Amino acid sequence: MDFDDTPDEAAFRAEAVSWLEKNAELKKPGEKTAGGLERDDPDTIAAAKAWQARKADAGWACITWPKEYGGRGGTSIQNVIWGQEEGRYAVPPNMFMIGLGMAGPTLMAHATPEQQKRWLPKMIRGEEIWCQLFSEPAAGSDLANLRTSAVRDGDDWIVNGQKIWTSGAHYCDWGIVVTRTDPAVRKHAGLTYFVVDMKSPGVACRPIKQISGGANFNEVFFNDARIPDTQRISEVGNGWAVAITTLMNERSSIGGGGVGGGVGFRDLLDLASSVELDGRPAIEDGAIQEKMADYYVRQKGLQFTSNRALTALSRGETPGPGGSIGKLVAAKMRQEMAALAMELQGEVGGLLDTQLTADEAGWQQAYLWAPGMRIAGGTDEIMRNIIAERVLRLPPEPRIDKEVAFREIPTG
Amino acid sequence: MDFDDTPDEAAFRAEAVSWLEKNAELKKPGEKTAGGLERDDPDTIAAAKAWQARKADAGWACITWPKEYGGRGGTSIQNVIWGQEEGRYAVPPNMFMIGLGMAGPTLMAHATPEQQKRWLPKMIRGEEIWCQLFSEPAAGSDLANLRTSAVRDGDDWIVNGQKIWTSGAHYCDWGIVVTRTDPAVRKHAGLTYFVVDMKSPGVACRPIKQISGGANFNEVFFNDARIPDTQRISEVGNGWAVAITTLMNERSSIGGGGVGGGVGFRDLLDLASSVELDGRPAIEDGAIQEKMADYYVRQKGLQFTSNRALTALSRGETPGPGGSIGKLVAAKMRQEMAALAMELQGEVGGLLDTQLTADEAGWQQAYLWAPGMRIAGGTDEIMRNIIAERVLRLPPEPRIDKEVAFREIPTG
Amino acid sequence: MNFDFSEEQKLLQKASRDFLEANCTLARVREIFESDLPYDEALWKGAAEMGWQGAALPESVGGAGFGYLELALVAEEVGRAIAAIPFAPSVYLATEALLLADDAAINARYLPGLASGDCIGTFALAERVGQSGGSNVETALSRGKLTGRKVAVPYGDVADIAVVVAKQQGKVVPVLVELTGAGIKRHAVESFDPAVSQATIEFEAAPAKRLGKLAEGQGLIEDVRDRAAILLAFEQLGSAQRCLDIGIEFARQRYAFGRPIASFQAIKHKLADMFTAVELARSNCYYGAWALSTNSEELPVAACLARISASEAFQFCAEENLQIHGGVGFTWEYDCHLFLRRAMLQGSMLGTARDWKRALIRRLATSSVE
Amino acid sequence: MNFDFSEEQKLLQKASRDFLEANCTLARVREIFESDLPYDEALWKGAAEMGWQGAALPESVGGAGFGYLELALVAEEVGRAIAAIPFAPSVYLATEALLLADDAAINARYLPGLASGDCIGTFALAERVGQSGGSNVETALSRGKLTGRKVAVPYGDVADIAVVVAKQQGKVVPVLVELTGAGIKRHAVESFDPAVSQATIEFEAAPAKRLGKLAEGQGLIEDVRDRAAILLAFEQLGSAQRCLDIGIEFARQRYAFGRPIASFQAIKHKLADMFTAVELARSNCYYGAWALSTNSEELPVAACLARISASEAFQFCAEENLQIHGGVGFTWEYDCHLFLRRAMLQGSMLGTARDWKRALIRRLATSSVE
Repeated sequence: MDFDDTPDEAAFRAEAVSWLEKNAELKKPGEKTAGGLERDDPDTIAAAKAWQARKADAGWACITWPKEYGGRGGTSIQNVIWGQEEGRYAVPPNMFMIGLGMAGPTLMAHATPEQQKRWLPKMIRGEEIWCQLFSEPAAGSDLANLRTSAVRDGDDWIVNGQKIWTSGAHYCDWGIVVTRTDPAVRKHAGLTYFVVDMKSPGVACRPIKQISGGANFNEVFFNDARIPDTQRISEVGNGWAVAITTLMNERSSIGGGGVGGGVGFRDLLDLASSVELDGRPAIEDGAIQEKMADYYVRQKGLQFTSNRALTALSRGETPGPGGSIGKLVAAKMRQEMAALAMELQGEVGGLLDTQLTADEAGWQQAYLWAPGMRIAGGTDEIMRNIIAERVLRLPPEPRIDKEVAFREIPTG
Repeated sequence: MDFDDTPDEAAFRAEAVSWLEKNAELKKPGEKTAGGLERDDPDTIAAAKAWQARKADAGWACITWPKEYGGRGGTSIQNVIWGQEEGRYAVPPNMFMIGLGMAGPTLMAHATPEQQKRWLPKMIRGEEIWCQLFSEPAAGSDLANLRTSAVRDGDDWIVNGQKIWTSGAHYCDWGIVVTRTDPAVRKHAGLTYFVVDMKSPGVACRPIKQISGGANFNEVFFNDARIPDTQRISEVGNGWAVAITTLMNERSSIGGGGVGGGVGFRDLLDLASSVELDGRPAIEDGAIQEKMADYYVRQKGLQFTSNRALTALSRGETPGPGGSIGKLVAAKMRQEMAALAMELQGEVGGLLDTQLTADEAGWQQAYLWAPGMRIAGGTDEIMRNIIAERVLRLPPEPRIDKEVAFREIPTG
Repeated sequence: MNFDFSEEQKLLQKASRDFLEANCTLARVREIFESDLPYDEALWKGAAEMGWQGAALPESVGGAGFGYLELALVAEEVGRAIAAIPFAPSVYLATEALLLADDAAINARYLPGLASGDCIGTFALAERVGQSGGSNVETALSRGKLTGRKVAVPYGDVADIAVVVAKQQGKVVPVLVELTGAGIKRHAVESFDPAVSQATIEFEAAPAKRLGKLAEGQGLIEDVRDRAAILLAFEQLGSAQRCLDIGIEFARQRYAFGRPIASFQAIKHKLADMFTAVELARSNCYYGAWALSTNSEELPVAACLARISASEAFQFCAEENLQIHGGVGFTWEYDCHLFLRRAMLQGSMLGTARDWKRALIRRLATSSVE
Repeated sequence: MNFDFSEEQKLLQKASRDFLEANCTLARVREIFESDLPYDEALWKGAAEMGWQGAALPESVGGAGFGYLELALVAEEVGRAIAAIPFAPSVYLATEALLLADDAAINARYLPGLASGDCIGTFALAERVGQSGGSNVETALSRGKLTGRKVAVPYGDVADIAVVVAKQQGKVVPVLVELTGAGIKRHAVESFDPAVSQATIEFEAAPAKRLGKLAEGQGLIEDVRDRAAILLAFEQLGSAQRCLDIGIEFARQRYAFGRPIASFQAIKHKLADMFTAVELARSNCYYGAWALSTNSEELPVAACLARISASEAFQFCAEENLQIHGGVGFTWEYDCHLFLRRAMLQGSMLGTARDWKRALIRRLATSSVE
């Protein structure tokens, strides 16, 4: 038991570092890579595309993709190692995750050779950026409860409806979209999966302002938008199976630096050491010590859980079930930590002013982001369902929406 | 807004005190009334019966019962006041609660005049003691899922099955029992309600040992026991409606002193003041202060919630929904307080020895009772369901056991 | 036993709610929230016409001559509406401070304005990040001049007068300052809840007057904070109840998997827990109102109970109401965050729940309350 | 990355589990629990034949010559079985204390017996109600004689030797005593978990020998406690996992309202939370095992992480497993309380989770661990 690379992993890491050293600059101390959610100006996008092309030329663009599709044919652990090393360099944000991580694997599994040829090479080189169009306002946790309709019209499909929580919709070229093509059959049977040109007529984006004040996501409206049948990925009515392929590839990332506030455990420790509670540094107080210890125990527990998963990857095994607890634990902890940090600031905790607050209001920002973390990618409640049903194999609840026609399902 | 009696209440209280002064001795400081669960030797039972008869002769035996049934025809708040005052006197434990509080009101509502005449007078005078036979091992939270069968045989019913959690079964004279008389109809439709003679052949009691070591409850086995049809209270198949009457009258009491340990908030405060944590009295530690404050806030919150309910009674109104939170909050708090008290004792917390531990192992005993409190009278989970569905009027879950024949319901 | 409000008091509460439902919808709160306006001036004037600012003041100074029980119920409704008005700093804090200090000349001069709402008062406590009061006070009163800096002063940008916690001859005392006078610089700062404006105020030899006697200053401040804590707890209680009500309504109407999400135990048990927190807070708040209205010696303990349970109930209900809403709850457009922000802001005022818990234990040690 | 046990280690764990499933059913634990027997002597001997007591000891003293990773996995299985044997006090505490003190003569004399199980060791820390150690130690060593009283000594009624925390010349030091020698009175006392016997031991000028150097005693004791905490955490982890497994099994088989109670969110989310607690504890325990096996400078921090999360996971899982069982869980006849009692007993040993949290924060201040 150790934390070290195997000889193979060490060799791969050395190769990666060797290339990175020649092609990028190390970050300065404290410098962070902006998440794709945070910077989307044209210059950043151009820089991101250039960096992706450079990686592609050298074979680093998609480590785990098979060689036949332009990937490196590498292992999952190599992909992790690459990410660790690239993360040490000052490189542009990665705006290609949805394409490379979700759309690409789906197309490899389900698209025709012609479709693959059209989209995959440009996806790998970053020439075209992809987004995902699954969520809808009325669906929420009930993902398959989607209403965006697609109706056949000659060689095209006419699409109407609304999607939500699409990141990057305004600068993306292509989107993967699940639509309802038959409301008369049961919920999961009437769906069809397409690729849509985000610049085509009838597709409109509107940013969604979050409670934190920023607008990192979009609503996407389809108003008689046309999708050629040549862009259909699934059989008609078989879209759910294809969507599952996409979702299986979804990373439980809430987006790099996009967790708000950019503050962490050590910042909280510093804050607790610098403010007073009942005449002593707060960190000397038993209640604060216990809270801080709770956070540290959970944080390290998650880190080592992740190490266990990496070990499975390293051994060529499927990671155990521990991974599913990460977001559930981290999101609530983040909310608690931010609330404690605000509390430690006394009345000043109730300000958003960056001059007067600790850490430039980083904790206040973190507190406003935390509710999103508890919801995005599966609410706390859904995550517990997933752990219970998929990991612990507990029986599901009775379902009243599975065997009836979609349009007969109660909607309130 | 005040905590005082109204003039009417004050007059009633004075009358009660006046009688009590003449008929009983005040408790000595620190003396507690044993719960019926705790003492059931013949002498205690005889004393309890004598005291009940004396109260009955003077009109204090059942304050809220109508006069026509031998009650005082008093109000609920008078009943509370009587309880407060009687509680100050050294009187025998009350073993008649199930009769007077549950069986009696049910008989008044559903029994024939002949049945009432047979049972109610002796119930009031304490000449006969009653128990309740509803719970079954396989039923648990799903109370109506009961299997004890009653089959008609001439003028009798032959009963087979097992009941559980019956307090006092071994010294009781009569029991109220719900049986299944028709498993071919739906769950709630095949039940019939009887009064059973606890001394009749085929009725056997066995004490249940709890995790705390004591045995305050019984299992009751019916083995071809016969109940005359004259002791049937409900129409055949209408037992659930009658059972509901009984349950509506159930007090959410886990039985007087039977909560184990006999220790409370002030004892915990004393303990925290007497032991050290990191070189100072534990009570000076922030974490302990916060915990103690949490308990006090909850305890006082429950007390004032109860005061609000009493106010409603005093005004002749139905108490609001707040009462339903009492057991849910108190049981979990009791578990937490006991665990903290054990923790404060360090290694000694892991002993049950009454000499070495604090409060004569009272907290260890309390910790072993607490799980029972979280379960008896409705588990934490059932209490939340009740609050959600009955108080907040939230919609129920889909039920798969309501409309099918009882014998078709899956049982695993 | 008469541990509840009277019919008359409940009618007053009903009238207050009706008034706020007509004049202070969440859409109206959002207007203030999203604008540069420091508070809802029209509502403040309307409240004055209802007699709220002077609810507990005698008619001799223009008050409505009700009492604290009535004021508590108004506070609950103000909280229910999360009204964007300087009710807490002006009525619970500044007015109470003057009443307790009981200086006839000062009261004659300021109470009528406070009662009518023409004068807005506030309370200036914090000077920096961290716990406020005691050794953390540097603002000093010397020869009738106040010098120092206060931060996070609620509605400090629009208030006319402030009760400032300052030091004089090494003692902590409350000091009355006219904020429109000389030696005052103030500017609004970004508030966690933009519906509650907050300001930094710098005093440079600003004319000021100590309230009460020198030796009694600390006690006076503590009394003011205790009394205000109870009234603020009623605001928090009203807000918490509203979060619960909104959460229930949403969970009933929102469907997933073919049924209302309120029918899932994960949601219904969460709502049951929210209800439990609100009910415990309500009961403790009532105790606070009783203690306030009777000036009971139990008031210091009652203030802790009300404040702790109401602060925690509001934060919990605000967080979980948003959680029940799911994705839409995270959007600016929905109102969940208005409550979340108010909960955290009010939780930070006058000491956090954590501070009140420690105070409670200290007070229990010397109290006869069982 | 190789943050897991090896195939060989997992085979050893499997063999340990098989052995315990054959020799230490819950029915067998209950026999000890309900009898006056202080421990399961047959199991103790069987364990010795498996080489467990000497798992981490060199073959030169009769050990199995494995290492701490192997011992940790055995501990997990012992915990899973809630075996009624003095494994923790003898192996994690007494043996570790001797190893750390590294006195050749003492080790030659006692380690073979400890390795073979012929000698049972224990660790005597507490003297009274409250936190143990430091200023609360009155038992004194003077001129090779030990005087004082220790309480709540695990298996103190049957142990052959004890490492006793005592004072010598004002310093806290570990002292080795033969419990069968002169000047010793001991008697069993009622234990919260009757499967783990506990005793009061009185020393009246009992012959004793200090372990290690005078000045290093406190550090030695702390090192022993850290190392034992990690191994004890593995026991707790195994027990917590067992509670989870039993809870799942019961919830799947028990039906209410026509369906398994495991299909209700109230139960399934509870089980998910139990699983989460166990997984976090498992990961932190693995870190502890790594630190122990490499004698890392991170060990003091790792001990805190393992101990805190395993203590809390076990207590939580024991309480909620019983809750899932409902009424039957409250009966003596069901096994839920065996785990509940063990959880509280083990949680009280070597300092509570609360104590370890404070230690963690102190240690982080001077640690380089990120």
